[in-house]
Amino acid sequence: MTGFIARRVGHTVLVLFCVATVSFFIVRLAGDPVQQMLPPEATAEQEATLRASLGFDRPLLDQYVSYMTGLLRLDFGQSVFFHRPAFEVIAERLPMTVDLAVAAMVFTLAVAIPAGIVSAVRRGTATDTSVMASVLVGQSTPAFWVGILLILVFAVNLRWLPASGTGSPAHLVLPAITLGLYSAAMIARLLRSSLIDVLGEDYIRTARAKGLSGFKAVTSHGLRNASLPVVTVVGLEVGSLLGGAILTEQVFSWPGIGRLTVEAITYRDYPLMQATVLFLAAVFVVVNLIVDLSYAVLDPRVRLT
Amino acid sequence: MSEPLLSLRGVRKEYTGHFGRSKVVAVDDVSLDIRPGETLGLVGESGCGKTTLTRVILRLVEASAGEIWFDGRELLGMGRRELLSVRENMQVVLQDPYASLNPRMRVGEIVAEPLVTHGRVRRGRAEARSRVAELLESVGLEPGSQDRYPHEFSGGQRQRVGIARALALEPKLVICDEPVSALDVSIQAQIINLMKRLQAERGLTYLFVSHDLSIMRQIADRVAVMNFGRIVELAGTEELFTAPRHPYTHSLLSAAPVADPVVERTRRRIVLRGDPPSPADPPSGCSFRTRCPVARDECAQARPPLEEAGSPGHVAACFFPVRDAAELVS
Amino acid sequence: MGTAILRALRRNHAAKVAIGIIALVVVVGLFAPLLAPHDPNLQNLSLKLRPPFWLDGSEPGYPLGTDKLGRDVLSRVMYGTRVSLLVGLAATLLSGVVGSAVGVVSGYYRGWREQVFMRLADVQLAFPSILLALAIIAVLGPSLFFLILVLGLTGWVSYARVVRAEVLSLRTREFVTAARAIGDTGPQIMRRHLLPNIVAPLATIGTLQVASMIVAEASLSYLGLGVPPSIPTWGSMLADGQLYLRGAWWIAVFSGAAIMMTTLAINVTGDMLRDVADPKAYNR
Amino acid sequence: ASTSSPASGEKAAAALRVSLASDATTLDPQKQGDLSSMNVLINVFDTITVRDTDDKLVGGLAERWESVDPRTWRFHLRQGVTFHNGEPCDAAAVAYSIERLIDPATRSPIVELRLVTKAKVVDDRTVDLITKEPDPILPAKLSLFGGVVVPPKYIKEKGEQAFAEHPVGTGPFTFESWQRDSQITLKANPGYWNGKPAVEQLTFRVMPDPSSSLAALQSGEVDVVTGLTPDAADQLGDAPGFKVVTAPGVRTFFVSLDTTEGPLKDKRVRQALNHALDVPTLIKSVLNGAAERTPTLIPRQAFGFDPAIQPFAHDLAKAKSLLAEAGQSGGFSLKMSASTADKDIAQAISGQLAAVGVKAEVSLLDPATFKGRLVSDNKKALGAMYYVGNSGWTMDASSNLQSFVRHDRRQSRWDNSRADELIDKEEQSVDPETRRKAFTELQNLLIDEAPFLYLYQVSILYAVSDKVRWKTNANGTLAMASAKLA
Amino acid sequence: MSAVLEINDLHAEFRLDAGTVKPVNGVSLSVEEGQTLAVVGESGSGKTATALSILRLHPTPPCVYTGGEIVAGGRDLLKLSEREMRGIRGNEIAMVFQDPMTSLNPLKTIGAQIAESLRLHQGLSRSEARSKAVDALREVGIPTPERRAGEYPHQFSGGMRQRAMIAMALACRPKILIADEPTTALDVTVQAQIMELLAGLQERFGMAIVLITHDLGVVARSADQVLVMYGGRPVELAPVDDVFADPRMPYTRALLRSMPRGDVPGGAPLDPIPGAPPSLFAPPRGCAFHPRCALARPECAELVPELTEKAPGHKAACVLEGSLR
Ligand SMILES: Nc1ncnc2c1ncn2[C@@H]1O[C@H](COP(=O)(O)OP(=O)(O)OP(=O)(O)O)[C@@H](O)[C@H]1O
Ligand SMILES: Nc1ncnc2c1ncn2[C@@H]1O[C@H](COP(=O)(O)OP(=O)(O)OP(=O)(O)O)[C@@H](O)[C@H]1O
Ligand SMILES: [Mg+2]
Ligand SMILES: [Mg+2]
Repeated sequence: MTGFIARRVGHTVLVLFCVATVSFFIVRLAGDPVQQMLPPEATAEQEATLRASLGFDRPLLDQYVSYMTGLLRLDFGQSVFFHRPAFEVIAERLPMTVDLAVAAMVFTLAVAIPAGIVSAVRRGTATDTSVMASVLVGQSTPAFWVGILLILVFAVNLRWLPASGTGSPAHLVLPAITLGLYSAAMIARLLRSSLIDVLGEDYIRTARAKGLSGFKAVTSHGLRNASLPVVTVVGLEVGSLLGGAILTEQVFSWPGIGRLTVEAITYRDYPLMQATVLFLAAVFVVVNLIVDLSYAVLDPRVRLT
Repeated sequence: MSEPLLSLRGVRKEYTGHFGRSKVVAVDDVSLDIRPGETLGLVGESGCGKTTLTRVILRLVEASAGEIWFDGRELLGMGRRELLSVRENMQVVLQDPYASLNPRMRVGEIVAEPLVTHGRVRRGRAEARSRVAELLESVGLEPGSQDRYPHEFSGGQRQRVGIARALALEPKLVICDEPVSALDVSIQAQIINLMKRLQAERGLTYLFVSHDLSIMRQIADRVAVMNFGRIVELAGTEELFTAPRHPYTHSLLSAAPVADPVVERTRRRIVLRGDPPSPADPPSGCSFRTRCPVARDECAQARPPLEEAGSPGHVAACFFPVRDAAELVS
Repeated sequence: MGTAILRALRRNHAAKVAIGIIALVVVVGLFAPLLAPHDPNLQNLSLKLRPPFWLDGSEPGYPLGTDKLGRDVLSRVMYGTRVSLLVGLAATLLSGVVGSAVGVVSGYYRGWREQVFMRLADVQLAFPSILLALAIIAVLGPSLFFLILVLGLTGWVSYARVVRAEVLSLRTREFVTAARAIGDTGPQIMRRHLLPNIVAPLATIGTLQVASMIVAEASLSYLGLGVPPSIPTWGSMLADGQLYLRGAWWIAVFSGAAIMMTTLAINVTGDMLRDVADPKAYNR
Repeated sequence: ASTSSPASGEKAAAALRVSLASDATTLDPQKQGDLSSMNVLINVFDTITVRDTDDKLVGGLAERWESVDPRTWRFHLRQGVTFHNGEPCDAAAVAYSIERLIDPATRSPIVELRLVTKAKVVDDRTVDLITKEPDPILPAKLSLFGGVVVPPKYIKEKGEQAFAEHPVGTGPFTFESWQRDSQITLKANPGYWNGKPAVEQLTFRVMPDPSSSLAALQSGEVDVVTGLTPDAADQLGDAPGFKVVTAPGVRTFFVSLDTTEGPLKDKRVRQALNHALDVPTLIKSVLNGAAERTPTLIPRQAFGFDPAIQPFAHDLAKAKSLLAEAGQSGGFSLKMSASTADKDIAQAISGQLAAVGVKAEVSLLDPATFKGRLVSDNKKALGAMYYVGNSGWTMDASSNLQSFVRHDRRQSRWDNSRADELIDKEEQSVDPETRRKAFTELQNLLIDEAPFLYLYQVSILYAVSDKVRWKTNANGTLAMASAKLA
Repeated sequence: MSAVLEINDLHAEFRLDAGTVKPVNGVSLSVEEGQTLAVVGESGSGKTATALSILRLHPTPPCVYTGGEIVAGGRDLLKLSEREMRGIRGNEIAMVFQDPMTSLNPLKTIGAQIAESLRLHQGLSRSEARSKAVDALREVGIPTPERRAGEYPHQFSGGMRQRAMIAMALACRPKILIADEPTTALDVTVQAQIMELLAGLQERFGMAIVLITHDLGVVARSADQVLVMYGGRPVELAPVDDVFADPRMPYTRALLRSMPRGDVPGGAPLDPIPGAPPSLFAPPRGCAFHPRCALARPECAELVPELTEKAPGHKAACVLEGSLR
């Protein structure tokens, strides 16, 4: 167990190191924040002065070394545009992002689990077909499209829910649905196929031979076994819900990390870009580490070595 | 007596788990000789190391220690090229006729594969087809089966394909790892007869692994009994069945049911107590002692060496060899 | 496998319809220049935002209406087929080839290769793909080729993981042992024994991925990172049309319907392939 | 924030909610240069001079000003103005503000005051700005954020960071709160020198997606939607209770031509392309009429605009014959870059050029990349043609021509010695008449040489609910002090 | 003594897309209290299908019970509702499956899996069920059952898992135990232990056992009656001695002859049955065994023989009359 964790932490550090390095160089491919800051009529001297005062005129390797050593001190640099530490800028959005991700996850699971169970148990029936068809529609509709349709229906026409913004739990509903729809579809499908596999296992037959009803056999013997492959995907999805909400946040004016990423990109705010990438990567690896650990809880056969 | 075709000396194989998982000694100090033209049977319970031993011989897994001499050459130190030439003379038939054939290859391709790999024929040539047809015929399959896929065959037919593949290179030694245990009884006999016939026709040497003693009695010339990675008894087949010395051999013989209700009702059985120990945590001394009806304190102290027991060529590894089965029945 | 597919098809009406749709889409894509009534880029500013034929104010010759530059929506949807399919297929192929190669090698050899590749996959997964898309497209300019490259590069990991898992179980199968006993080398085993046996799962994720690539193209278009505007795509039409949803809904709805129908058809086909590839799950 | 619940009704009486397409980056008015930040800060801070709603330059924190000598402008400040924290806004504060802005350590992206070297306190109510070269339009520049005045004591005491978190200005509204990327709330400043605003509370809501911001307007979550494109504005349709307001703007669009090489080297070709464009149709169809034709690069409101100059007529025959004269009757192809924001218009222009056989392949770049290439030292980075807009907020033609005309300027791809001379003249003279003449000659030259394709100045579009009374000024910043709620 | 379980002419078929298979085609059998009926046959002959039919555990669809009756405790199980059937499963009739690894839920403790049926059928509380589960484990000879009950299947060896399965099946003291190849996956020495254990428990509790196996040795050891199945049909039903001593169906005879025997010296070639078992999708016309039968007659290809009494208490499905010796 400790060995496992030590090894995984090692991997995590390695992955984050690579991500930090790659992002450092990749953001510099995409252009320069100084050019974005200044109006087009700025003169070359003005540009040079600003660039120098931000330190972007130093040799690349120099900048890289100081960035990496900064990271060791948990210094993620100063956002060029926001004039504040990049870490602070991210930390500020975190609660909103977490709210949305949690709400989306709740929606995802609330939809996916019943849908997966019903269609697996009623495999091949009309119920299965219609559930899976709706799931596929959910999976093949881009988020920006779902979002705007929801807004038109529920905010403009029905006026049940606010179109955008934050503040109350009601504000969470539409973005959470938009964000969770794709994951819900994917998890429902996965749960279905994994449950179908599990339902064919001998121990389900054993349970039925004991006198359990079909439903009880599914819930008390099937679900936990079927959840193993699903948990991996849920882990990956949590990562993407936390970071991949760009389109949804855009449509619903949700002030989360996704939009911050877009802002950092449009401003070419190097330190902020680097910091968001690193943050998203860190969330991702940590969530997946938790997923791996949760296997040990879910499955007594798994020994973390 | 002729030179042995295959000689094992002190062969050992340990599997080490990742990151501190306990190691398993799957094959422990095995020495054996197989003479040209004979069938050496290897029996033992599940997990005793039979498969591992065959894989070590085939160099599919690397031995941890020991020497393996095949046809006068030492295998374990060989390079890739040299090994390829040895493989022409040493082939394998595997246990599961469903898993041992690539489901995406036609039977013809499967049988031709050794020929292609060893450069004997070119893939898809007429020459390859006719050679494959011959081989299929010799194992009792229609030559026209070449273009069909394995799933179109029954288990017995598949095992015949597996045998044809093993024979393609005309090897001297065929290692058979439980070739019939996945088959139905009515089919087992077909395959055993086939293997015996091929041996007679081609002068093959078999190392025949099984856990089924009744099959051993039909096919083997000599039988080695394996327990916990070690050979615990080795004797000519009849001698082993009629006068076994090791209590483990006794228990195996006694446990195997006989298809005759009259015999069964009168038989006196040795029912072992307890479960086989875990390979990761073997008992000290003799590894059978925890279940042995006649174990004494000495058995925990040291490992009994494999020693001559009774007639020549009969060896057993027991401090207290059994002379009369009655001793064992409680 | 072929006969199994046919057999599955006979039974599976949804899949029959799905394959029909895919065939239709492919035909439309291939023959768009012959089928489309107009040049998809031909503008007629005086005919902008005309509705489809059954509504008042429609313009004869523009059955599905026109967009804001007076271009024919039908022709654009037809031409869009080409790009969407091309993007979907090419990106899938690219990620499939890269991912399978990585997966087979790391699954078969294990050891350091596996470690390196799997860490690489972690990095790839942890790295936000939008940033990669942006960097590449910002530096190299928007083009079909780079779009495919970006989508392809972000998609390989799922193949690599599936293939690796598949190979990990295949390599312990007896026919691989048999091949090693015969003397086959690693590359021979990978080519003759492993790859043919992972085709089915590959085809399955492949079909599913084609669909998600088509959707991804739409999303990148929405963020302005799609293909050059002279190339009509479903995604960019959908993204453009989002603004007109309340008035000129037809711009987005027809392209959206095309995306939805195609991805749905592909997904249904993929599901069918998976069932065929996994008879165990099927005959239960 | 309020939902569509009835509660919003009572609040509406005092509160005005305005949507913004993107959030402010910082609330330190001297550290930002983006429209979103300005939109907010213009309500919290005052500038030394101001454009009124009729676009006339009038007094802001300064009541009047004069040119003391060619390199010195003197400003006389309004009396009794205080910052929201009570700090007096006197000459020292103005001087401090100017000095802070031009100090490189501030890293300000505001570039208008590049010629200012020093701010000198003459007395309590008088400040001199010293420039290194004559700057005839300095007072106009001070109506932008170059002329913003910040509280010296507050900044010194609380620090830069605190100031940016909680800005204190002299403006009509005081800062309340800022939830980043979501909303900024301001309160009316009861002691405002120009009278307390009618709106009690002003909230800016950040809504990047135009469709959803319009949806929010319709569902009663905001009162004003700003930053609309003509297409987006069109979507509101004739929904009752809402309207789209069009106000004249100064942002002027044109297509830059690379006159240094290729077919565009020939002035006849350039003229031909200008004749090939049907600008009124572009305006009508693509921009839904929300623009006004400009003969050259100079918007109508700007000082120096000569109404006598006639724009190019749409004349395909003439265009073709000019091309034929230039030996280009077979047409040619080249690349036209544009920002993704201008996708449609760029395609429409390309479509019109196609009518005379010129294939302009549109290449769209995301706005940041576009800007990066625009300002890069590689003048060819955007290809032979690019579609671009110029804000010209000073409302002096000088700003419109500044970086595009004189051959050594960063975005210039035209080398004409007469034009260079005329630019020098208008930029260095403080005499309005001299400058006006120079501008007129320049405009004629621009028509004759046609180094650009001239298009239009776009209007400012915003959608409001019927209860809002408000008029924007031409530079399009959202000064809300004059807004009223019915 | 009376039969606790009696099956008369049971038919079950699977309606699959690829065709209809009839793995249970006219099966009749009966078992008495304390007796063991062995069902033997090659792989695919319908043994498991028959066993699962008794408890109606086949998924429906695709399975349809098309005829016959299953009488246990005076009721025809085929006529019971699913709810009533649940009360019988695990309670009156219990089942032990072939592969103890896959038949146990890997994620639940052994104790919990045994307690489950106790709570279900006897309405015991969690802790009562738990302590009875420990008792059940003790009965099947698991050492330190208190500790073992809290362990997971993977912590058990193969033999122990099968014991746990047996403990689970016997926890509610069923009248009938159906054991589907309970020892096939085990080593001979462990197999002997398990058979011994079953015999002992049968003696103690007096239940009837339906023992499904393909191993004639196991049949010889433990059965009272034998039912031989071939291609989904019963082909011979008789007391064990009669089947071995005087098989009346050529298939049974051939099967016995093809068996390698461990108790006699080898050397002579075995006498295998030629060909392969029939496919249930396309069964041969007439007697399913006729293509492989050395004694086949022309009419065998036409007519499907019924299971008829050839000697007192000895039924076989074959046109041949009299002893085959
Ligand atoms: N790749 C491996 N890694 C670790 N341990 C292994 C590996 N392969 C086999 N073992 C262990 O080595 C021992 C011997 O296994 P082997 O497969 O050789 O037994 P066997 O006699 O062939 O058994 P069976 O009759 O079940 O085929 C077992 O304890 C097994 O768990
Ligand atoms: N659920 C099912 N769906 C479809 N066919 C089935 C099903 N169960 C059994 N069958 C068919 O019934 C036939 C008999 O199967 P069964 O499992 O009863 O054989 P068996 O005698 O138990 O064989 P084995 O010794 O291999 O266990 C098989 O050929 C199989 O195809
Ligand atoms: Mg083995
Ligand atoms: Mg069975």
